[in-house]
Amino acid sequence: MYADKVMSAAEAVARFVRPGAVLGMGGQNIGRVPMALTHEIIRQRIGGLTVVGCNLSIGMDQLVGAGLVRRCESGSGNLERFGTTFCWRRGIEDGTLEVEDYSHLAMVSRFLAGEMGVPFMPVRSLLGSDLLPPPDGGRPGKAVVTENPWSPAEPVVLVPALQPDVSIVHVQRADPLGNIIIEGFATHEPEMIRASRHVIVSCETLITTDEVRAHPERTTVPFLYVDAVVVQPCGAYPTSTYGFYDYDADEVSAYQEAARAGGPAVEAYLAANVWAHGTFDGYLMRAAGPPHLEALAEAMREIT
Amino acid sequence: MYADKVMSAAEAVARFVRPGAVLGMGGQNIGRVPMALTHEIIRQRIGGLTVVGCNLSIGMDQLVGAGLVRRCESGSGNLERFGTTFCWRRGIEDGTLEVEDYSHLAMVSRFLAGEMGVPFMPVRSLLGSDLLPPPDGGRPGKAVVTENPWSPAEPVVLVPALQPDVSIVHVQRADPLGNIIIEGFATHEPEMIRASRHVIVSCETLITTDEVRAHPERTTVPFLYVDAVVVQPCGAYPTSTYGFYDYDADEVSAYQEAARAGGPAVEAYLAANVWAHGTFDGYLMRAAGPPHLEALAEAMREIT
Amino acid sequence: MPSGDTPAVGAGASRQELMVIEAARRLRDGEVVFVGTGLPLLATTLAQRTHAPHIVMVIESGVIAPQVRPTPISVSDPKAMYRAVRLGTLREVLGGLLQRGLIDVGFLGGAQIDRYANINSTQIARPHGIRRLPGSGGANDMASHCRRLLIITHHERRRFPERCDYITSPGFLDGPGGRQRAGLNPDFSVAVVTDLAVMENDPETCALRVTALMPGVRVEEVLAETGFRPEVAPDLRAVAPPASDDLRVLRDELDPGRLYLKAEEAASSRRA
Amino acid sequence: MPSGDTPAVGAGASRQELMVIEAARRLRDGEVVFVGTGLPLLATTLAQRTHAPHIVMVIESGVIAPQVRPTPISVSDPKAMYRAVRLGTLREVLGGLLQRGLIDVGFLGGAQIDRYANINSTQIARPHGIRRLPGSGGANDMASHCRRLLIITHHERRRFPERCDYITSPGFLDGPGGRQRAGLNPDFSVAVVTDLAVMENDPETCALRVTALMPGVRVEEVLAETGFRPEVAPDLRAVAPPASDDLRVLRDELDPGRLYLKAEEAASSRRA
Repeated sequence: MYADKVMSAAEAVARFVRPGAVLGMGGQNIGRVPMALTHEIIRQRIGGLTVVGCNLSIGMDQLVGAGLVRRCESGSGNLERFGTTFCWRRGIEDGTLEVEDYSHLAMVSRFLAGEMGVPFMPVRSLLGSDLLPPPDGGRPGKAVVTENPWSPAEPVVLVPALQPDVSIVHVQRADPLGNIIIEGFATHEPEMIRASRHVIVSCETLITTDEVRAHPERTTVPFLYVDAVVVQPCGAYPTSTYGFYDYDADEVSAYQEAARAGGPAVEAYLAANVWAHGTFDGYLMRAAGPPHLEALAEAMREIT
Repeated sequence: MYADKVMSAAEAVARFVRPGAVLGMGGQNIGRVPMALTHEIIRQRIGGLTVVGCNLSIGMDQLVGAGLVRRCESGSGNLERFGTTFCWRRGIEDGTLEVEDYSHLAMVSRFLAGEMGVPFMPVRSLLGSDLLPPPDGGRPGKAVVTENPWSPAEPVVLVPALQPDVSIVHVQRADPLGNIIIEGFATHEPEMIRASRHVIVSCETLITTDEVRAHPERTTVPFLYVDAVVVQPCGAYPTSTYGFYDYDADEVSAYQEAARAGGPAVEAYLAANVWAHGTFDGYLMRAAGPPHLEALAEAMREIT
Repeated sequence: MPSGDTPAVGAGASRQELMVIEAARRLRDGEVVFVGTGLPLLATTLAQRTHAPHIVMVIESGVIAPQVRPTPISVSDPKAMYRAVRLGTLREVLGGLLQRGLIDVGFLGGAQIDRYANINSTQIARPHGIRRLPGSGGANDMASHCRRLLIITHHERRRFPERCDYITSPGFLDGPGGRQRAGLNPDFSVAVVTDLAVMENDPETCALRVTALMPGVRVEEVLAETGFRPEVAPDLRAVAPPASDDLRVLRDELDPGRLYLKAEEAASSRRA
Repeated sequence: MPSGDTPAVGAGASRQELMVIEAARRLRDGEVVFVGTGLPLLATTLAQRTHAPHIVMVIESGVIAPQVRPTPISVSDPKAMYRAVRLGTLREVLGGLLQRGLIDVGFLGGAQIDRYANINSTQIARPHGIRRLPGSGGANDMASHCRRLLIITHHERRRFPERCDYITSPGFLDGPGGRQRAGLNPDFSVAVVTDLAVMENDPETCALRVTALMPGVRVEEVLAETGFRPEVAPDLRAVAPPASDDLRVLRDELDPGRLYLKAEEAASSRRA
């Protein structure tokens, strides 16, 4: 428990991400997507994954583009102004990718159930919509409608707990034990992390445990949930990390162009940006480089 | 919503605590019990209350001693090394006080359901114990056993949502809008506050909204839940406020002695410490005084 | 500047600009608004900087009461988080505020909307298989829990089918009583603001009907661009031209790069 | 100093001191321990400062991995929170760690315990009505979700009835299979450390039996002070005398004011 959990992305992914795993994905849209850890999974070509999250964006789409994903469970797949997640869309439309659709509240409620160690969570969303399986049961495991025992005839939806085999998240600060501090918006991560069997965290800055103990109410998640700490500045690039750097619209667009074209274009993008490099730093140097990364950091300083 | 919610304890209690209300009680044991707001309820003699919380201690016991409480729902009633909550115990034993017993997890789960806007929350505690009503239903509203729809024959307990009419809490910092910052341990308060229809917060220090906006991830609960902000240094005395002052063992013991003796002794304690004063500051001067309060602050500085 | 192929309307505003301004007008000062990405973010910020300074914006990613800096392109864009009073979690916002019933208005961007204001953002049936869309996100949660739903989208026939292929987010479902039967809060209303018109649910039939027209737009034009045949309100009115201040704030402060408006104009100009 | 009316045992330790030391010995380095207030807090801190420096203490009020300062008297005492890595909420600890299954040992203080290790901290039946006790607190949650339960209490006949008047926290309920039938995790064991002996559940019968005696204590003395008649383990052993370091840390560092030990001695001296 009190082990030093600092290791390379290569080691962390090799140790904790198994083929066929249910993979919890941190971040949202263009914010704090764990790209360094995603690239490492692609580099090691760990396949048959079920990717789960609330909003799934560029990280998930690159895993799908690399042919490593069998199934997704989420509330949405898209990159907002940058368009949809094209590899994901193509996979669903041509039937090579299974999906299970929920609302964002339903997904975070599934993680909350996993966090709390209960088998399901009640929600009042989904009612009346096609997100709810037909009353005859529909696809098992998705959601069931029950009654409020204290007010019969009041329907309540139960969604099943979700405990990922391993989750990957990128955060601002962590200590060697795995105490993590998320600054700014935290999306679904606190619930997902606590629900997961294993957690790999990459961080912008490694801090000491003394610093953690100095402000214990600022610790977002304590070390008991975390297996590996990967120190990777700019580990969310080209998405943003609140307080550290803004997203890189050009690089996101470059990937989207390849993803929209599909097939060889995606292959070429991943070859040039992932497989060509032994580490994420190689990608950072190729796609951005220090001056550009500094400009993104300056852009963030301007708006925070 | 963006109103200035700063007001006196007298005004806040008069406006938001109604006779017969379900009153959510903040704090735990000898930590951050909202004593200033409790004294104000006693001063205004607002009765017929149902007091709810996880651990209920000296604040609840004084309300019971003042004859203002009809019923309690909690996971425990005690002051640990200072003994039990004697007025509460006496009321239960002589049948003048109704109680509904849960575990602490079951109570915080009830507040979580209230916070999330769902009618119940599943728990795996209570099973097999006498805290669970008999299968024939038992006391309606307490808890029911159901099955995990994804694994029939696996029993799950459902506990009903709890949304207090009004909750009282004492925190370290708040701004005039009602954004609150709890430092140190937070017990059941984040869930209880968000579950409540009205919330009265007393704080050690009033901060500006600019200070809140400067570190938005440190805001424990945003202003949308809060109705009144009462600025009351030492508002938890004689219990402790983490980072500000330690508990006062002598004053807690003085109350416990009266509570143990009961009847006239409690009446005398409340007369001398509550009804004799127009405000909580009067009590602070009588029971403690500046030098002693400073000593308690120094004791806290030593251990934080 | 409005693009050439969309006729300028009152005070030189394009229809797209007036659409944003009209949507902003429907937000009242002090309301708590759950804001989706895109035009809703733009319109709500406009309201906040003009007639509704005390509006409380809530954004799904965990953002409460920000003072949005121009021009965010995502709910996770730090520009949308500027000086928030709380940056928290998705659970706090979707559970503790939205499902808990503390949000006044849900404000959504473009999607497929049918006669009964049901919304599809999941998939469109096509001759050979489906076209997959992004999915619900928080939209199903908004439509399930908000008492008032505001939708901003540009007006195209394919966006307004008789019945959605897939109901991602519930409007009135199959009409009167539909929400009660499903266990949803029946206290619900919908307004759809487009570049051609405003459509609102008829309190009786629950169906969307045309209640206002953009300046210079004829009702036939609206019916031609609407897949279902909406009723037209007897008291059909014209959307008021923008106050000059609205237009200045929108153009100069909020979208100087025309990140949103250019795209919208391009989209609706396909019609021209 | 041990009080006069409780015979000193090995190395001059009182029985109460040795009870705390023996309980501490049962915590292994690196274990995650859910610690109740009172003697459990004292014994766990002793373990942390002696043989188990990497023990992770978790305290109900939201405290994770503190380095406890002598001598806290409450789970909400800041001395129990000193240099924690996280000060959070009751939900995080009771839900996210305990119910979630991430706690190795639950450590409870004195209560009424029956043959099958069921615990009563709610109410005692008396000739004229009941005696109300504090209630569950987190005890029911600990007993429901921990695989290993450690209880420290002093040994009095009234504390060990055949069957609890009220089951606040489940032990083995009515015996073999009881936990499964109730839907509780059957992977469960209990050890009760007292000032006279150690009792542990028999793996077969699930009943508490005497497995060790404090130095100088005869088995008859234990049986006389136990309300039910426990089996005696064939391999009955003697509790080892304290290492001098244990005693020094306990007396000089952890409870110099004898806040706990004096009270315990007073309690058990009633017997003498």
